[in-house]
Amino acid sequence: MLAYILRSLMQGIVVMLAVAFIAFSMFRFVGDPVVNMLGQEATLQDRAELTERLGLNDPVPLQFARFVADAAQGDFGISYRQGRKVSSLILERLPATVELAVLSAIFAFVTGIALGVYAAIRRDGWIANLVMALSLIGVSLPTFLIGIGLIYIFAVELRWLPSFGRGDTVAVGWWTTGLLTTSGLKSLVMPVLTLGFLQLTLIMRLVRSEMLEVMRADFIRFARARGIPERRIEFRHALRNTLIPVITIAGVQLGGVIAFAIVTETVFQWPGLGALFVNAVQFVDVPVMSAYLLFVAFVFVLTSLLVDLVYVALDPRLRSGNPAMAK
Amino acid sequence: MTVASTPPNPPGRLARIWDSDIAWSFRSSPVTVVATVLALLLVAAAVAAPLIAPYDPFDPASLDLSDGFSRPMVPNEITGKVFWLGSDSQGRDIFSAILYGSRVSLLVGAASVLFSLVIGVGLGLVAGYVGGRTEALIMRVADVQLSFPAILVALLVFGVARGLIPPAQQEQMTLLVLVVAIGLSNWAQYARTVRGSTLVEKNKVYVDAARLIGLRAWPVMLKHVLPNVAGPVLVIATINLALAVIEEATLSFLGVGMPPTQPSLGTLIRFGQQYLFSGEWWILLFPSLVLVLLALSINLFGDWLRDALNPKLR
Amino acid sequence: MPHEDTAPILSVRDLTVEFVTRRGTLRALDRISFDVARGEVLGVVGESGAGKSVTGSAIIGLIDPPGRIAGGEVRLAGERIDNLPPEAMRKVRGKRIGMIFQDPLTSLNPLYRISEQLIETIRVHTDLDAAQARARAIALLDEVGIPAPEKRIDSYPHEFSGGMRQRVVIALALCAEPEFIIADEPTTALDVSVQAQIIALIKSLCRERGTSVMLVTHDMGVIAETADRVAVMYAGRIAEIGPVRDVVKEPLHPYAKGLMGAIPSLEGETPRLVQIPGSMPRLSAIPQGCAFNPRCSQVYARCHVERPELIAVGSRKVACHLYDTRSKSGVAA
Amino acid sequence: MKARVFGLAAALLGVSLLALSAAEARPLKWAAAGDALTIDPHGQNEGPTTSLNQHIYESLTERDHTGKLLPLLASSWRVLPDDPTTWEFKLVSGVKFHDGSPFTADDVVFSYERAMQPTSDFKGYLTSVEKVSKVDDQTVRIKTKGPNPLLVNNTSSIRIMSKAWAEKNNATKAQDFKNKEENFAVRNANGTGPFILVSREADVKTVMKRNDAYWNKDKVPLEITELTLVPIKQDATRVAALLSGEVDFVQDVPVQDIARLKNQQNLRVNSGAENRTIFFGMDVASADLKGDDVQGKNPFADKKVRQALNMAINRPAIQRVVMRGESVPTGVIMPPFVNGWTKELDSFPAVDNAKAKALLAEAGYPNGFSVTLHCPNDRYVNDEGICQAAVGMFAQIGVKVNLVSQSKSIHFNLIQKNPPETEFYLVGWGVPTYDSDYIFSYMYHSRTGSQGSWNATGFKNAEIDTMIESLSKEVDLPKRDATIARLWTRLKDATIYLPIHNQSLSYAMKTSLDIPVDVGNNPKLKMVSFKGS
Repeated sequence: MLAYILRSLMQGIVVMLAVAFIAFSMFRFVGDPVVNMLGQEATLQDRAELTERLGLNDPVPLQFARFVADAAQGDFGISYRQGRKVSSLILERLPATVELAVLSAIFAFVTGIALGVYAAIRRDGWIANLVMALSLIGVSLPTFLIGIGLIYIFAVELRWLPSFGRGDTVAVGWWTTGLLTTSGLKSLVMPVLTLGFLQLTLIMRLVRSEMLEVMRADFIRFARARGIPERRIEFRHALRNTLIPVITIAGVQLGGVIAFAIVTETVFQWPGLGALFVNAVQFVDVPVMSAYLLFVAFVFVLTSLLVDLVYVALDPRLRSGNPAMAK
Repeated sequence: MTVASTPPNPPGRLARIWDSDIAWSFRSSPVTVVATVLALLLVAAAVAAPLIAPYDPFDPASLDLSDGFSRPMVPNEITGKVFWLGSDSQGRDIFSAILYGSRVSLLVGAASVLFSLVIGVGLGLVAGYVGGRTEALIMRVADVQLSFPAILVALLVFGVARGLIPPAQQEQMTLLVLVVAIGLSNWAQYARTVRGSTLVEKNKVYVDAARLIGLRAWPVMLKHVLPNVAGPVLVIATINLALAVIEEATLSFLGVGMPPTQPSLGTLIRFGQQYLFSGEWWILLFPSLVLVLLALSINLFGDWLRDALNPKLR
Repeated sequence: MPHEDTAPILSVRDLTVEFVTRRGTLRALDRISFDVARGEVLGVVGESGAGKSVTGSAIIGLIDPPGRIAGGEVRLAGERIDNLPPEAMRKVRGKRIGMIFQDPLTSLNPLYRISEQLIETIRVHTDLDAAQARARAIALLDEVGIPAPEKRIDSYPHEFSGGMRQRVVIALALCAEPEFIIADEPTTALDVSVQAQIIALIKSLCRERGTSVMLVTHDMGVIAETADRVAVMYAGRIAEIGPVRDVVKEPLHPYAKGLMGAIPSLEGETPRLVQIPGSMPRLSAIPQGCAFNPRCSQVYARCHVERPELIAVGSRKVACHLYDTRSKSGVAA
Repeated sequence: MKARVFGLAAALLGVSLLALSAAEARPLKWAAAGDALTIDPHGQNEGPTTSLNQHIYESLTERDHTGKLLPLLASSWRVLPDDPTTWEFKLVSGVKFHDGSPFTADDVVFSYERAMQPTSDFKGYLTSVEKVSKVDDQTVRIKTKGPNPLLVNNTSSIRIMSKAWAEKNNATKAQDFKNKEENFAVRNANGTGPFILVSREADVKTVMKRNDAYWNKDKVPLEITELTLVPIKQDATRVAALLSGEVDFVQDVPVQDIARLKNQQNLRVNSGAENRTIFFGMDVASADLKGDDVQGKNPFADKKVRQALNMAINRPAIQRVVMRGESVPTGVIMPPFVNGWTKELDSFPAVDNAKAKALLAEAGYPNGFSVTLHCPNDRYVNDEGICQAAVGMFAQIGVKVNLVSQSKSIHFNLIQKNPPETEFYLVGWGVPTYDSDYIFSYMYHSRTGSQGSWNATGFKNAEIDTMIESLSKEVDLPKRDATIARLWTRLKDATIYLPIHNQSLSYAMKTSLDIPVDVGNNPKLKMVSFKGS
């Protein structure tokens, strides 16, 4: 089991390095930070000077080595655009994205699993069919359209919910939270719905099909043959077995939540990392962009590690030390 | 007992297809039939756009700025021209733009699906057949790829391409870049499926037998593996087509999609979105509607296909 | 009509199971009738697709849609159970009828400990509290031959070998002391070396408790050694049913004759090794009259027209026009 | 009786107290499309940055919303009669910084020196300055390298910060990107302005409170008690925020939404011209273009081709449809506020496709040619729409244009690279000095040294260069104006750029406000007074 987790960790490090290389190289060669830093009025000489000072003339491997060494210490340099440490920018924006992503994920998971289980159990009921049909519409609706639609209905026409931003936040240490104020909570509603909707539909469909699959398994038949009540079979025997593959895919989907946060945060002007990234792309703010990429990779490594741990907790076959036996 | 439905004469090929389980399950699902007809209509309209569309929205010379912002079915105040679904800020006929736009969207979608299919199936075969480190590497890359959100991958690919292609050629290359960007973000599922199937086939006796008598095992395996994976791959491809169309729209929404002179559905929506409050609702509504209908009908078809090809779920 | 203890524990009459498909209704079971006496082991043999497993599922009420019981009745100790409401039927399952499945590897929920699965089943059917249920579970494991049961009870299924798992499955099937056990190919998935042990275990446990068994298998050898009576099934019908000794030694039905040819005889004298030409028809293409007629070497006109009913011939019953003493001329009985 | 009077007085007092407390809390939420890049007063010379910073930091002079130069921290100024290279500024007395310290000549000297450092983005305004020195606490002298009659025009852009504060917090250098440490002045501010910085989260919001000790409070309304700037990038979201009442004032109103906002009972829309011209630039110098389909020739090098293109642009149609009237078509790359502007220069040719085609044929392109046009899609009002419309118009005369539209960061990069990586591009130019010299030296002077850095056309004319350079040394204003006029006549004839229009601006706000459009697009919110109530 330890070896299993260690292996996941090692893989994580390799992934991080690979992403670091991508982050470094693509932004090294895309766009020219010098022009963006110096503004419109800079002279040619100014530009040459700054290029030299930023080390953009050094050999590329040296630049990469410097990049990795710095990044490992949490030093992503100073934002070209804001003149502030990227690490502190990321920390400042982190709470907004984390609150949005985690709430969306919870919303997607809880609702998705509940609806998926319902659709599987009542697979021929009209509500289940309606839910399935709606879920397909959900899959077919681009995230940004959902966001725009929600703003139009709830912010402009009905004026129930704020159209942008986080509302009032409360600082708890360095963390800022919107969960403790009414306006903060109201501000969360539409972004969370927008961001969670696609994941919800995916998880729901996944749960339904996995559950239908599990419900045909021999051990379910055997449990029935032993007279175990149907409710118990569904929620005790089938659900847990359903959740194992669901958690793998759902863990992967969390990465999707982070990425679609780019779109959601753009639409709702949500002051999170996605918006920071989009703004950074606008201004070719290299340090911020590479830090964001590494952040996404880190989230991936973290979630796959978490998924592995949840696996261990859920599947006894892994705990006894032979991961090969679990499929 | 005998079942009465056996036809008296040996049926023809078409009749046999009509009578097959798949065709029957298709016929008996009205939603699927409607969705498929709709999808086919949209695809046909897109393919035949130059024949159907009253204007060529890609020809800038045909645009007259004075036609701008005509309401649907209402003659333009200045030029008196009537546009069925209205016109946009450039005087572009929305109906024609949608036809041509879905053509672009579908082209990008289909080409990127083909691209990821070829890569995915190829890598899956190699992984399953060669095994060892190659397999571990390929599958690991696939894992990472699967967990890296498609939009982000596509943005990155797009960014890299933008940096590598000289600005003068960028417009012509945009379509290709989009195809690669979206294609590269979706190959892993194919690889996984094909690898699984290849592993199963690899251990079958005939592969060993073929090797023993000195035949190359590859072609033999291909003959067995490909039919086995055809079903799941088709399902993934269908659903990915819908995904790719949406992805292209999202990229265009973020401003890195098709150029405004050759708008895809996503680009049209990006334009239309500016007019959300200004009263020119048709610029946003119609392209959005077509995009959603297109994705939905393809999804419905894919959904049915998955269930139909997976007898366990029937 | 009152039933005494001497009445059969299970009585099946004209049981018909149909599957509705788009190509019409397929009959998986076509009016089968048989009894199982208390304490008796009834073997059910036949090729795959003959309806053996469907019979078991129909009795315990676990026919999955689109299948359904289309006719006939099933009585357990005289009480009709085929038309019970779902909740009542659930209480019959496990409590009065137990079932053992083919593959012990997949019959157990891999995510729960043996103890959890046993205690759950015991508590569903009895008023025992958790501790009592656990004690009973340990006792049961001991009975089915799991060594050190108080330790192993908290193991997960994957920590057992196949044979051991099947013992756990047997314990699970027996844990509410059912009167009747359906064992659906209980040894097919097991190593040859443990097959005999498992069969012996089932037999001894049931004998001790006076539990009746319906043993479904395609292995005539197992039947010959274990069963009291045997039913030979073909294409959803019973071809022949009777005491195992008679049927094995001297089968009457042409199909049974062919089937018995497949039993390796210990004595070495194998007078007939009959190969039956052809294969069992698909359910969608069962011929009119006797279902076996296309493969039967003794077929005659009546076989194509009229379905043979089970008729008593000595100690057994056989569904073949050859044994209809009243008429060979094609006149319906 | 006495009691009644007392009661009345108490009631009156109560009412006035109420009015006072109502006046006390007057927050204003101000939405703009982009955020300030920094609050370092010398960090970034960029529109949105100036819009914010001018509320915290003040300059010696200021411009009102019409662009008129007014005294601010300097009460008066003059060129020394005996020395045309030295300007003298008299400072207002009794001014205090937000931290309570007094404003003196030392702060002015320090701030100008800071703005002249290499890391400052404002050194371009002060290239002619040789030395800034203190005469006494209320007097400062600026010595220029040669006579610079227009120096005072540049002083409205140089904001003054506290010397003591900057030294104490190690912020004596303007924003420095090489530095691994954050500059204190990037997140903190201490100016003399009407508003005091409370908190700032870049791209999220910046909160300021009223400076109740503002030195100039008797001359301006200064009614806003709390000023919050929220950047909202998406057009729809920004408009939605105003419609739903979450913000009070939107600085960047998308042209398509003006009509709807005007129809709202509770909203007011003010429109006016901005000090910014939008135009196309072309590579007129290269021997061959990479992005065209003509081998071995550069069609743009031929003036006839440029004239043909100029003739094909239907400026009124762009104004009416793309800009919905929110622009003024122009024939010169200079807004009317700028010294040197004339009506004649502003005239543009009528659309004449036949003549344009004839010109093309004369130049040797009877069937036209194809080129690539680069366009920003997030910088100017409907920039992408303008490009698209132009593509259609050029197509009418047979010039096939491939349009590449992208974010301003990439777009400006193409223009500023040396050599430029674009051969045909859209750009907009504002003139903060209100003088033609600013346009000449950035847009027409050849790329040498600090000159011509935005001239990506390759246009190079030694005679013109000399004339441009002479402007900054010419003390005789009428003579200088004559040079400007001569320059414009020649340059307009050369048709190096294709002017489209001067951009208009619209501000939308709640009806309780009436904020006039600022030509520099730097609304002065200290001037806001609430109506009604």
